[in-house]
Amino acid sequence: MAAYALYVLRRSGQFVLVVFVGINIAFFVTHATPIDPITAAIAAATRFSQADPQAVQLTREALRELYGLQGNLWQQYVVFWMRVARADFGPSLSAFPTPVSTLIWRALPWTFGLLSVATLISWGLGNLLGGLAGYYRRNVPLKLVGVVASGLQPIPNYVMAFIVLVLFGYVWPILPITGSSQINLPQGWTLAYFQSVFQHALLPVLSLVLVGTGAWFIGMRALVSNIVTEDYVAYAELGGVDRWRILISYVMRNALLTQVTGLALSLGLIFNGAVITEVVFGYPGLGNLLIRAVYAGDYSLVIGIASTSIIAVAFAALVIDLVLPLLDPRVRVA
Amino acid sequence: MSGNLLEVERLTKRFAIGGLFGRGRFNAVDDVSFKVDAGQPQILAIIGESGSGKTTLARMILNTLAPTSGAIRFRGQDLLGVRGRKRRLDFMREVQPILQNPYEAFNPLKRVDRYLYASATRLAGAKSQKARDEAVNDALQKVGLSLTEVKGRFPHELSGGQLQRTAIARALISSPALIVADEPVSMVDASLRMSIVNLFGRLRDELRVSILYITHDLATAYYVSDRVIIIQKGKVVETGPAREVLIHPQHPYSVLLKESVLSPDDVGQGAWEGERPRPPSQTA
Amino acid sequence: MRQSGRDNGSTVGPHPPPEGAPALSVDNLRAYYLTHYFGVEREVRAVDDISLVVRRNEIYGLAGESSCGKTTFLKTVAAAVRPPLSVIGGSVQYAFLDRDLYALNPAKLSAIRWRRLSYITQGSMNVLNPVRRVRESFIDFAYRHMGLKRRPFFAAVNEHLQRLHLAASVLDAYPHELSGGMKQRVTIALATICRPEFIIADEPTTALDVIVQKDVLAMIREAQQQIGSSMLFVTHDMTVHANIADRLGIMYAGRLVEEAPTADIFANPKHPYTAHLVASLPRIGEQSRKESLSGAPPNLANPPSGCRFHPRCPLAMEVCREASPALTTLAPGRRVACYAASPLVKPSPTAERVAGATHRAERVGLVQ
Amino acid sequence: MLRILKDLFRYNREFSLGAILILLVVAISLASFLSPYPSGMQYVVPFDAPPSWDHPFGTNSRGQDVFWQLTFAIRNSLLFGTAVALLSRLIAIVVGLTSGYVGGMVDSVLMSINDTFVVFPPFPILVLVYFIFKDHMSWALLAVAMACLGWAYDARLIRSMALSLRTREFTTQSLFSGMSTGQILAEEHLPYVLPIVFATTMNNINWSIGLEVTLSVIGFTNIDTPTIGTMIYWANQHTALVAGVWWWIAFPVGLVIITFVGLYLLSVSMNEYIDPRSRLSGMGGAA
Repeated sequence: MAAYALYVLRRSGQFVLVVFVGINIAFFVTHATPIDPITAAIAAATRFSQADPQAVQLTREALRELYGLQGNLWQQYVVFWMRVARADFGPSLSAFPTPVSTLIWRALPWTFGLLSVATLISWGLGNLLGGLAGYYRRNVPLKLVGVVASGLQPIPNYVMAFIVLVLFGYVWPILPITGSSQINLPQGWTLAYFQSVFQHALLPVLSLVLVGTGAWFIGMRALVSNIVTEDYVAYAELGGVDRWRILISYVMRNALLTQVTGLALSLGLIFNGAVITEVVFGYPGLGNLLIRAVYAGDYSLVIGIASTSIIAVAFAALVIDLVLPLLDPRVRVA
Repeated sequence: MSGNLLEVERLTKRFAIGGLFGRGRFNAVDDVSFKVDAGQPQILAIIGESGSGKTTLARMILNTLAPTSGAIRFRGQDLLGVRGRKRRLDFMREVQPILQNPYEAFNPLKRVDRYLYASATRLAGAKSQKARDEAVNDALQKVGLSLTEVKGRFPHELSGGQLQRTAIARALISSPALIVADEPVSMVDASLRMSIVNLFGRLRDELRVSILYITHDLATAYYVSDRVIIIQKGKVVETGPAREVLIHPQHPYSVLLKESVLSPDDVGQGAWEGERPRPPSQTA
Repeated sequence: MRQSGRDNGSTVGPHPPPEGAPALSVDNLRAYYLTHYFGVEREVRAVDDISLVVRRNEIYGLAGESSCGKTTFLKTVAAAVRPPLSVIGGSVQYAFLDRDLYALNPAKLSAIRWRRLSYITQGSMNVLNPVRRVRESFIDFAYRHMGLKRRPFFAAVNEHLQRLHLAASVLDAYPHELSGGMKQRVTIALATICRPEFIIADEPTTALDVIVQKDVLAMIREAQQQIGSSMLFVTHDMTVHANIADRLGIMYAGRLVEEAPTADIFANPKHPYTAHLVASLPRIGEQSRKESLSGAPPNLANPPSGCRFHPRCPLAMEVCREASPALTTLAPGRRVACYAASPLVKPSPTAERVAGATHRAERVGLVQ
Repeated sequence: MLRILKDLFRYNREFSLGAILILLVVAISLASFLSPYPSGMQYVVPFDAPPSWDHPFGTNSRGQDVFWQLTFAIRNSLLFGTAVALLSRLIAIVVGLTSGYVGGMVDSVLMSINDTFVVFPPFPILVLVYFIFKDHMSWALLAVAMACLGWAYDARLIRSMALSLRTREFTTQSLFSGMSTGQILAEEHLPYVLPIVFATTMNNINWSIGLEVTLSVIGFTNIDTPTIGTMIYWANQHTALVAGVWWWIAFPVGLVIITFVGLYLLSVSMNEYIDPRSRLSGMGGAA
């Protein structure tokens, strides 16, 4: 177990590095560029009116403090990190005086829910079908699934979400296409509310699943067609071991490790897909919040969401990587 | 000429091990010392099982892997000093490798003569095309091939034996003093194996090349080599004249190794050959 | 002849066949690789007209160099034929089956695997599932054949391991925790647990270190003697054959060129190729010069005419270039395919017919 | 290389289908040079005309011919994708080959950075970049930003190839034939790395066009440059679907899907060609 502790330590070090580099990128993109966000904000605010220069100056000072832009670059850098560490990005400008962190905490569960449900379905379904297709190479229905998956997999999430939206919103309007639940329905532990949440989640989940399943299917099929040439599979077949047993305990079980690693590596992309899909369906998660923040010029909120995204994804990848060795006897015991 | 051609002194290579978890260290080569005399060309067999560190040793002698401690001196010069392109080329003129798998030793996407010509140009200093052809052909003749058999061929168009002999010819182009051969016949078919081993004997006798013959096979080592070094887990356990060591090994490991070698003469009288059994007894 | 299919533990019929009776009869077996890759069609005759008999309770050694077709032959008799390999003709008949191996349906085939016919493969091969404990491999391979409840099953496994001098603790190990030699021992135990009538061994000691090799060979011999099964033992290493095989068949370029009791092969080889193989073996304590053959083994996609060995043969005659010698019985238990070895040897009728015939028409269906 | 492409085209269905699709897309983008209307010009044709003989893909609410507009859009999208792919390939090859061939400390440090970039979610970062640069956002800036985010996965792939090539016996043979490191990398190793670079290039073009479409549709790029994304953006601004001007959306979406599938097929077939296992099983051979 000491070995595992060491691994946890090393992997956590990598996590710290990801967060460090990510937050630095966020800082330098926002602070080390010649563009001054305050001037931009004031310009936006005063675009249609004559502003009192003194008021402008006061606003400037207030915004400077609010955004943590006082002092030289180094002082700003320290302030920035303190904000990240306390998860306090100040109040949101567009939803003043609600703190940015509150808005993010409100949006995070929706993103997490959408992403995890869609990922579990597409990862599970894609790997199951892909595994079968890799093992039963001559099965015609599975070949057809393969053709469909090859067509779906390269389509970016946005385009897929858009197609789903058009199909079910305009061509055959049977499902709600926007929001997370019926607007006038009070939130609470009621059946009606859950039903509504379920219905509203269907299309975003569907569009994520279509692309995701295709991708996992293709990856798993390729992986399995390699695994079936492994000596232990050939030997089990020679030994007359039950075919289902071979498929599950020999082929799928060995592919699982690679696919879990794959999941950790593609979390960034999966997260990307989820927030983009939210935008299309007006789903109240981080993605939607991010877009609204940009439209509203809400500086603190944009930075808060970008930082949170980086940390959240890195954390999820960390969790998966820490679980992975427990699945593999070769590293579990070593 | 006198002195030592090759001098290996207290050579150690330590590797860190451990994949995902943990870190350990072990000595792949552990305090190994031996010498090869410059005056008398010889075949020195380095015998060990898998994991004995013999390949690591070969890589260090070829100067493609740096030792952790200890020294390797070639003609008195420490290999640590062989830095920079010119010195490296000078070193390669004198020390050449022969690799284990003849099918892997040539890039399958390239013609084999490319390596021969590169050696002729860069190592033997052949300037004109004619000089190059001559150098290459000379070397091929020495191994019983000719340029016409090899020129323009891709590796898959030649047999394992031909490839291995081409590799040896390439190594000979710069007239080296030392050849380091790492398991050179383990991947060569039985009917061709002895031609390679015999060739080593001829290189020593006719071209006066010393050869480090790295192998796990005691029988061919006995057949061709002058001296042997037996290594176990990176350590030298026994060394001496081939005949002496292989006929009368002293160290318990050498004894065990020799006793384990199967002999074709055991036919019909294998150690475990007892009474032929009756049809199977069915008591479970 | 016994019925194929699922049997319980006590398997031997009322009248076990006498020792020396055939356990496996292969007749005129031909198996080719037919490939079509990026527009290039190739036909590689890896097994070309082979007939041999493995007798009951013997170890039959099959020797030959790389790509002489011995591994392909082994795949064919193991019913492990997959594209691009296909069986073109001939028959494979096991004594425990009432029909040709290739006439079995997949369910029947699956029923005899391991129970009647098992395999030991190269030690270097990762034949054990890396994520399953050895115990689970025993369950996967043997449980359904043994007809025992869980507890007696493991008692039987433990007893079997004990007989082969293996500690019961290996059952709880994962393959990566075992050394190469230990993995090979476990594989041998796994292959013999059902007491199969026939065992196929493919280079089982090739990747092992010298010291381990001898012990593993001893273990194979011991296991074979304990259960009295027949074994087809394939390796390129003549020294290994000398130490384990009862009879020896020598393959060259897809054909069987000589067959005799092992001692006879080493004492008095008839075929010039066999003679060369035997003569070129180096021995500790002997330094007489060993010669090697000129040339290289032929490309099976385009083999030489007549006897396939003639371009390398020191005894080649005119006839060798034109006709392919049949494998002819010179004395009881002694067969050779060489005109120079005996005036009795005549051209092979099958091989000649095949050479020019439209053999593709008679292709036998693939198994699996 | 040319022979490989010819072989692939003749014997690999995926490759030939992919190549045909991409040739079609490239042909459409080249047609932009023949356009009777300049790309940015509005109100040059009647509004909202459905597909007809004069306007095969119809016209839009801004008075532009959808077909000719599409030729500009796909040209810019392709150029953009290619630029991002080439830039990120450059980073990936340099990092991957260096890491693999040099090894040691350099390798550890580079791969730590690499693993960091692998998990970054690019979308929020790109949105952040847009938010700061707003009107200064240019085509080139976006390409650079995306290239910086899109190299890591493939660098790891190239590194693992470089690692295994370094230990191949023929590398030792080349070294002891007196070849220089540059010569070994360029002549002995590059032929092995190139096909995989090609395959990842196709994937990366896909990825960057997809991301560009996404950002454009939300309006987070320079919306005055016609691309597939900005076309859909303007269509949405004019609520084309509600207004029934479906051709304004359908044709760009259809064309970009053809592009994606075509590029994907090219990459798949190339991967199949690279994979030694599928090649080996294809060749068979006596064993």
